Amino acid sequence: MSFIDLKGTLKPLTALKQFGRKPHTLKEVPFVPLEAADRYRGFHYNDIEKCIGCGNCATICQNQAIDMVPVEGIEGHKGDSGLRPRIDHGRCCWCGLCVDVCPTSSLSLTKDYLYVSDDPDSFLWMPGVDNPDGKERKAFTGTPETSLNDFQRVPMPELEGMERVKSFAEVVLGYNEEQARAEASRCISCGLCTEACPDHMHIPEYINAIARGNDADAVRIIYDNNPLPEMCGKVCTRRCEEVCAIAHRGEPIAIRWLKRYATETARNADIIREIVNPEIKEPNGYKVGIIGAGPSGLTVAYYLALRGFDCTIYEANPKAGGMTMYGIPKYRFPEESLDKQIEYIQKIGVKIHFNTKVGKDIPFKEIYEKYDAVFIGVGFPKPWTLGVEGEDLEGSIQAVNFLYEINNGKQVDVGDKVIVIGGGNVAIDAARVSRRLGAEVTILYRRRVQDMPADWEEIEGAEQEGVHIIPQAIPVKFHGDEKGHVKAVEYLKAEMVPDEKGGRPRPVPIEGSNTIIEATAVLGAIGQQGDYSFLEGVFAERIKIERGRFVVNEKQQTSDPKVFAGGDAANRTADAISAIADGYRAVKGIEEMLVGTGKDV
Amino acid sequence: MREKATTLYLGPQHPGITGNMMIRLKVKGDTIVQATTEVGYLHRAFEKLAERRNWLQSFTLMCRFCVPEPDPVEESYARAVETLEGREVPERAKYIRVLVLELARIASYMLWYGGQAGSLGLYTIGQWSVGDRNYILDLFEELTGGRVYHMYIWPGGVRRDLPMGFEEKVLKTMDYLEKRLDDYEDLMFDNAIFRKRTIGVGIIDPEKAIEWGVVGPPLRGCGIQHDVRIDEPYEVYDQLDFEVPTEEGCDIWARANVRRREIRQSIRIIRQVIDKMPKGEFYNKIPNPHKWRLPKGDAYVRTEAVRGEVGMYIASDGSEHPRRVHFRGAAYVHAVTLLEDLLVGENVADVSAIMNSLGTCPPEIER
Amino acid sequence: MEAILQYLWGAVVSFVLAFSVGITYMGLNRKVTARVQNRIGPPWYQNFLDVVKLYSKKTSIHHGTMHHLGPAFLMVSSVLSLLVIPILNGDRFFPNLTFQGDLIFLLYIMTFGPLGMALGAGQTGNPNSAIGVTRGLAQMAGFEIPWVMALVALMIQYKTTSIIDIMNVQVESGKWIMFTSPFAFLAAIMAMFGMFRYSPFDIVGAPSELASGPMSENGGKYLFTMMSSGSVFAFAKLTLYVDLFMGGANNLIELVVKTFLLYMIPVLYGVVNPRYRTEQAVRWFWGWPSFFGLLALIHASIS
Amino acid sequence: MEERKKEIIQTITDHFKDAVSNPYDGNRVDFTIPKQQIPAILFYLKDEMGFNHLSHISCIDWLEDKQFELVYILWSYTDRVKVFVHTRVDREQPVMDNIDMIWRQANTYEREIREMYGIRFAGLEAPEEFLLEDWQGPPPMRRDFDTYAYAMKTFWDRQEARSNAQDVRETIRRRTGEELPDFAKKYSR
Amino acid sequence: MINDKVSQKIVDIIQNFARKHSLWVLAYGTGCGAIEIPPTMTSRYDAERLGVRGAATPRQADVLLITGYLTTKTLKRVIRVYEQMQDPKYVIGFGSCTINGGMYYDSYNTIKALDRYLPVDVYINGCMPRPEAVLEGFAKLQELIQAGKADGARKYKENLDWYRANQKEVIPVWRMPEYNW
Repeated sequence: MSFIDLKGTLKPLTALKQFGRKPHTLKEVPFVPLEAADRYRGFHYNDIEKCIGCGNCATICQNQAIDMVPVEGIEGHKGDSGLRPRIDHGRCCWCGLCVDVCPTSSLSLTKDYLYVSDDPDSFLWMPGVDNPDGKERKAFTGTPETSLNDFQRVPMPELEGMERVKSFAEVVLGYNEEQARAEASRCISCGLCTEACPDHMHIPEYINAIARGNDADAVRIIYDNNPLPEMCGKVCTRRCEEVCAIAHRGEPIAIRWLKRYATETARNADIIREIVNPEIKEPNGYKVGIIGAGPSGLTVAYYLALRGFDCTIYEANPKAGGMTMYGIPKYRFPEESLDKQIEYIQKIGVKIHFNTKVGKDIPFKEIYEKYDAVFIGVGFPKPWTLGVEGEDLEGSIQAVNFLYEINNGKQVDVGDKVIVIGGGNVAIDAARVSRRLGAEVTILYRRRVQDMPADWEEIEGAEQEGVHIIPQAIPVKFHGDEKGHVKAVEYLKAEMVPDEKGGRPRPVPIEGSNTIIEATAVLGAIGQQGDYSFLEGVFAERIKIERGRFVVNEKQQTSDPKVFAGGDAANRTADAISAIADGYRAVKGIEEMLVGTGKDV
Repeated sequence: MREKATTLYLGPQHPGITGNMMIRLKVKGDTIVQATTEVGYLHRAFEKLAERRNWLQSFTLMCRFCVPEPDPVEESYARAVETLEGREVPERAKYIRVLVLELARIASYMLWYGGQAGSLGLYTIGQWSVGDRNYILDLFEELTGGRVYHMYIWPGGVRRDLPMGFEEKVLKTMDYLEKRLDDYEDLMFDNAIFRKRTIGVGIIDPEKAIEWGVVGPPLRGCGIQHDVRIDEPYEVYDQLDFEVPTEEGCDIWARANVRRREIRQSIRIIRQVIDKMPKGEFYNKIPNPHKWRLPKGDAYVRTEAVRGEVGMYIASDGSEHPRRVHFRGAAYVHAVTLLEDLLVGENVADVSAIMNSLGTCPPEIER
Repeated sequence: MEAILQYLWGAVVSFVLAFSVGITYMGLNRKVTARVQNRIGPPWYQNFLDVVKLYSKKTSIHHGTMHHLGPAFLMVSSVLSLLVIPILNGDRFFPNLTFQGDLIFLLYIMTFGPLGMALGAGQTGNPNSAIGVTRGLAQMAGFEIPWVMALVALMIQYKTTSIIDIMNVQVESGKWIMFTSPFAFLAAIMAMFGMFRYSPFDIVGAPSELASGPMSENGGKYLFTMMSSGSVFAFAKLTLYVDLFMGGANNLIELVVKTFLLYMIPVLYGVVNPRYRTEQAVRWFWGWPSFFGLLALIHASIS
Repeated sequence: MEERKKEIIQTITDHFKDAVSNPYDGNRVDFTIPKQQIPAILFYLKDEMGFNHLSHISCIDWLEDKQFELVYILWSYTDRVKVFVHTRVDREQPVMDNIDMIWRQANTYEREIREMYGIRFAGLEAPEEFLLEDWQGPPPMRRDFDTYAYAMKTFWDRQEARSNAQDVRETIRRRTGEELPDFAKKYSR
Repeated sequence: MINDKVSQKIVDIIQNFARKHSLWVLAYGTGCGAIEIPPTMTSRYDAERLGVRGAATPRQADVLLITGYLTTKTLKRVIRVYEQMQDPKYVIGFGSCTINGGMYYDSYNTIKALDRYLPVDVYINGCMPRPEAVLEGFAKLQELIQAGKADGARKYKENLDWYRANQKEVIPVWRMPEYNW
């Protein structure tokens, strides 16, 4: 160091030049709040209408800052829990993970950040309700690219479209373990699906069990209220997937395929028994008669048997399963799957009398008198007719009957040009089966393709297999050849007219647009109805039937307290899982009636 | 003559201490004869909390490990998780990460400028640099949505893409900063008094430096050129051209000079990153965070923060939750054993300056 | 009688003047510092608010009698210094207590306050205070040397120990001592850095080392007393410098301008410099300032 | 680097018969060794192999194995290789050798581990308290210490105002009358 | 005369005005919120405009900023510091942690609700609160002082037993650090 450091003394003084410079202090703060950046993570805003109350935000929040609370004006319904998030600003750290996991992207963060108060209890806010003006101030929002939800479903391995039509081999191959774990890991466990499921299965729980690699527990949970999961795992109508939280912006969790995976891990009835290990109660001496071994009847039998009842099923057909056995083609639901489950149900003591049609082989009266309670699960065996000219021609077959014959192992000659009329699952099944018989298949449907009640996967599958779909086509006449065999179908093109009452658009035929296409067979699939001829005499009066269905209360009890009914013959939804749900409810009703709830005793 | 030693408590409430910690000093006159660091005033048990949270939730804790420079910790955690899981990071994300890290480095150095000068009574520098640091924080706000806690670098990449026109804004800020840095240097490094206060004060014995675990600018201030960015290049540092400055003095002056030159290098890196920024994905999506499990095993990654090498050790037992998250803070080594040793024989007046030159950061020590 | 009343009246007015000007200067100091630091800074009257607030605070600290007396000593010292220093040239209104030898009295009384303060601070038991005080005293020992040298040089040169006399010399000759005895002036100005305790000589109360040094244990009304006495003292010191070296002032405006300019020297120097350690500060004072003081002495004895 | 890695593994396994090398990619070399040999292997690595930078010492509580795992992570500035040395300590009698004479900084790590896990380091000279003050519970980082339960018990918070919070799953379950069996509840979120 | 209501009111107004515009903040960074204090105090936001200024020791300070979480170890010191401060004194709680525990609600070492241990006058929302929010907090405190509503210190004195009982609940050993000035 030099004796005098002149530079070191004087150089700093140059800093004094800053004196003249304009200060860069923000004068307006705090009197005018400063606008935050476009991506600022400020207070939450929730689009109350868009939110479905899945509670995923509350789960991801590592600070337990988010509570789900009911809001005035929001009613819970299927696919919406009716709860909305409330943020505790005494916990929040504004990390924005809640935004990134929000499946509907209703939650976002705004540019607002100023809140100062002397009351520590005033930091509990309900975004969107308490700050409705936040809508214009949204800053940190969720986008599909940055979302933490996995919107892509693990693709299900399937046979190639053209490969499939060669045989009745099962089209869907099922997930392997790795795929199942990956798919199960997509689930956010909100549980919205359980409300949509008619049977209220414990969906999040068994998916979680699969995700954690515990398949046995998954099977156990599934069997808790569904004795036919393998059937459901293959052919369920999946109302659960419609309300899946992930489905709002992506593909829903493959709940059905996961159930299928779980049940398939138990290879045979003995293994199921080992896993589920039902504790069969001591016989309590009550006897229950069940008419029809369809899903509802089997459910009633299974759970009642577990509870110590003596159950007997009367089945008209040589095999159990009802429509699931005879109405669903084998490429969707192989016979051995069903056999495995029936075997298991039989193993726990359920007696099934096959080839015994009530009303013909055994009168209903006998059953009514023999048993302490009777459950009717007869389903809808009779198809609706189209009511057009030429419907009674040879080659015009009801699709249900067609499937029944095929599933019974019989040959049905449909020729090489098949027309299927209808847009439901039965129609698609009939079409795809016809493809497998080697025919060219065309589906005529009154409305548009997107209106078809069949599963989209089925429709897609049919299209892949080369089924031709003509939408907005109303058949008016079947032309027959000289032998009385169907030769062609004449139909009218229709246009969609919006419904004044706000319902779905109606098809209105366009006059003069008649088109004729050739056909060697016509399969009608526009629905079925019940056959209640077995109810004779007093029973026909005592057991009320309205609009083709039994009148039942919430316990599935008919107007005769001893008689319970379920399945298609009692509910409007007409699918297997509803039938199972009916059965499960009837079990409780029967138990309550006979044994008592336990409270009374 | 035997003087009686007075006990002097520096902290926890003390304006000269860098954060919430305490040094118990035994002084004779103005000379320190014994120093004992007492930490734990900020112990929040992050590592315990991480064991209760899942792999993604833990990520939000990471930035709070060291408040002045949160990003290297985020980066370490993200990279440790990626290493353990074998997850690829898109190229663009790597560049964005480097951009964020270097911006954070500058921001942290600006705060250090204030602290180092303020500890010696030159408050003007602090007013300038901490004020100018806000321009970098503004950039962060625009990029990440937060000023201080960015929570931006997460496993799999970064959370959001660069906003429109962000690159130009960065370059503009860098130009401005370079101009301002000249002002700081004129005032601070050309200052005779500053030089008198720092040269020959707080000398780390270079022989001992490595053995005592000294890292970062204090090590480079001893003339030893070690920097994780060069030793074990992460992200895209091996594709960038920059120098790692060293100084020979081993004292506060040397360390200050290392830092002063490093800011310039950071600006250089940022310019290169902006120049080379590739297009494409910025985020390799992780699975549903509630059910995201990492394979059993452990990983340790190192990152160069302003205080030196920081490391993140994570261990997984195959579940959704970390089994162990253990953070190695650079200050952890500096502030306890090294500082206790370094302070002996120094003047009480220099304690604060020495602490600042080591870059002690109590939240990082205590976690 | 009237003369006594006028004296009393003058004392009160000069106290009020010193207080308000001193406080304003401190406020302006903050403002100027702020502007150099690129910010707006507090309003110029900020320090008035501060002292009113400090006065309105309830004070419940008790560390013993000396601790109570410490700030009082300071106040006494500042007021006494002010009373000794003539405010304007030949003004009848602020003649204050001028007497032969007041310069020597002033030298003593100016150190009296800090010493009293030191006793008070010592009693608090706070090592920060104690260390601050020792540093303060050490630093005082540093700047007193050039300061005394400068004053002695003046005394020798003008053969008087009365401030009024020195002022009169300047008025009569029309030349400021600043130019006639530049070395004394330089030594005194450099000593002033130490007196004002702004950077680089603020080690006494350096916040980053000693909290606020001697004042650590004083809050509320103690601090009020210290702040007001500080502002009065600052004004007194500046007036003394103006009186001794810059030919005094003929009216209040001139006084304010001169004192303000003088005041800005340590302020601006302090803004851009870090602080010296105690021994460095002492060494600095015993270096160039003392050298100038020595030159001044030589110059005085030669002329 | 691969050759150097092989060389390191070879040398160490030659010198320490009990050292088990675990294969890893990149610049990581990994050994497991009984705890008695820890000071010896660390001395050897530092003095003979040039691993002169101790980067980290960590500890994991394997409650189910009734063991603590200690991990020493070393770095060689010359080879640019990091070495992990794992060892296991009995959880009931957690005693370990002190290594702060090899690296001074290990002192801090050991202090922390001592406080957080209750592992005693023979011959470690440092004040007993490090991060905690007057702590009366078990060493807090042990897996059997439940911080949530402790915090809920000890520290008051504003939970009453939030007591009307509902669980989504529970709300839906109540609405639908679904009966969730007990064994399934552990899979609920 | 001092008992006269009108003059008392005038004195109050003057006092409150001065108190409002002269807030000396104790430089005690208790938690991570301390990182936004330097920006608040420095050139860009310049809290000195509002009369906010740092104070080095508790004796001189008016405002105690609790910048976030408090560990039990720090709480002990904070209580001591608070009691050293001279009336009138105010406490500002920063961010989530002081309101309901914030991120560290399940940590075994941090308290959750600050107002159970110390009277808090103003809470600032955020984690971190931005400097703007901090300034807003000071503005709110000024408002309260002007209205004479910032009376945390009085509350503390009146309910000292309650506060002390709560403090002792979380501080296992009620032995203050050895320095006792």
